[in-house]
Amino acid sequence: MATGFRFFLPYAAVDAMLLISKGPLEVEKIFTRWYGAEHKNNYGAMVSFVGTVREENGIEALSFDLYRPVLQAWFDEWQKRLGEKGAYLAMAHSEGDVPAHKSSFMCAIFSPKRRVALEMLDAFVEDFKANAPIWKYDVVEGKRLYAADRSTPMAGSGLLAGDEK
Amino acid sequence: MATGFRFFLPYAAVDAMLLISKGPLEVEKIFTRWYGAEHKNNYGAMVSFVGTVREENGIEALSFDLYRPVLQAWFDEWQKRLGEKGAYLAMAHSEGDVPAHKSSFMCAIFSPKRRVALEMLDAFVEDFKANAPIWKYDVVEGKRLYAADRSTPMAGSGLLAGDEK
Amino acid sequence: MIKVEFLGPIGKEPVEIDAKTLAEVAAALKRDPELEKWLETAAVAVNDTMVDSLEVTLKDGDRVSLLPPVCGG
Amino acid sequence: MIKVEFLGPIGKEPVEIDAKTLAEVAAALKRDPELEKWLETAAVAVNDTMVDSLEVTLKDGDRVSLLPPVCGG
Repeated sequence: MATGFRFFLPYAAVDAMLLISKGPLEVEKIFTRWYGAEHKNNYGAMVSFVGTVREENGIEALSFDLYRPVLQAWFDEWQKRLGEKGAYLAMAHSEGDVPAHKSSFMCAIFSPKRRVALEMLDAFVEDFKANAPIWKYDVVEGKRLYAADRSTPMAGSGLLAGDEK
Repeated sequence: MATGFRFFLPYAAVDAMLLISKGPLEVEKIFTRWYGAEHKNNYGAMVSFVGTVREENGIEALSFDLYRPVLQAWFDEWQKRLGEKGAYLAMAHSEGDVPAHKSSFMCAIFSPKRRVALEMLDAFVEDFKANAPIWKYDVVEGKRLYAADRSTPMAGSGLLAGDEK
Repeated sequence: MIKVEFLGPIGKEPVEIDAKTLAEVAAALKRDPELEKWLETAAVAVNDTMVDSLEVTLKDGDRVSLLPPVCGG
Repeated sequence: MIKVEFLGPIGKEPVEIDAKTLAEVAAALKRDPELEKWLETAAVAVNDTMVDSLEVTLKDGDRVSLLPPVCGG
């Protein structure tokens, strides 16, 4: 069912701190909400990342599919890992089309200490690229073309191609 | 002269991308301006850091002195270093008092590529802590007490205590 | 029966397979030539939990998902 | 004359010193006991450019700044 409806939900928060948005993110509003909600909690450092669609190679837009149940589990695991360091995580991602110069991904980490925030932002964004169940397509002349060459096999990939050991 | 007037300027941009603000930073407004101004320039990644005054040890506020000419030169050097990597830097800092739960420092790095942005944010913030000419005071019962134990001697410190070699 | 779903760009309708382990699911899917390239690069979830062994046992109604290479952001 | 200014928490009014090198400035400042701890930890700028050698030569009107340990953010 999750795969069936994933193109049609107009706007939905999967979790208070994992936001899935149809189309481009409202970056300023999301940042303001995160800053307001979390920065009052005596966190000294807030680091954030915003990913914006670049205009290149004649691409009109990027488009995204995502698989919510595994995305949520992956996010919850990170939230737990950060919680053990006294830090806190927020993330937003687009579903569907995002035109050039609009943003499709943002995340923030809140921490009492800057070292944790800086190190974890790097680690989180890299793991996001490698293991968040999100698929990217170039939109060219109205068609969605899977961005295979920029995609990364997830941890454990190829399992079904192997022989039983 | 720079030291003479540094407590009295109400609000002044030293440079378009180095903002010095009397009292707490208007974080949401600054973020929105940076995002809007730079994120249209086909930068795929924007990373940012926000530093907020923590409530601890009975401190009412932190207070900051800064020395603009050397701060500007240090900032310009970083802007140049980032420019060589195709990236761009913005920074804002408070002068004078900043109460608990308000923010005194923010910076952002814009880059076509996420690796440059993530690595440079870490390097910039650490060098900021070590070499930006800014002095911090705890405000306790209305008095400014130099935060000597949290301060770092700048590169080249102790020069005048040494003997001629 | 085990339901197998193909996420993202694989673009294939779910299939039902009679299998008691993930190894049996793998064997069945290998018979579909259009899946060959995807099996080599897809990761696998059982009931939305990522797995890393073909020895996982399955029961009637379990759901196996194939997750091809990702690129969020 | 060389003007020497003491930034941030040093909290001392600027002084004027007759000196032709930074080494001579250092020698003059060492005579002030209240500066002893600051000389050990302060970095130095000449006309707002950071320097790392006592051999820097100075001319009339130059400005030497002492920058004590910093803590922005």
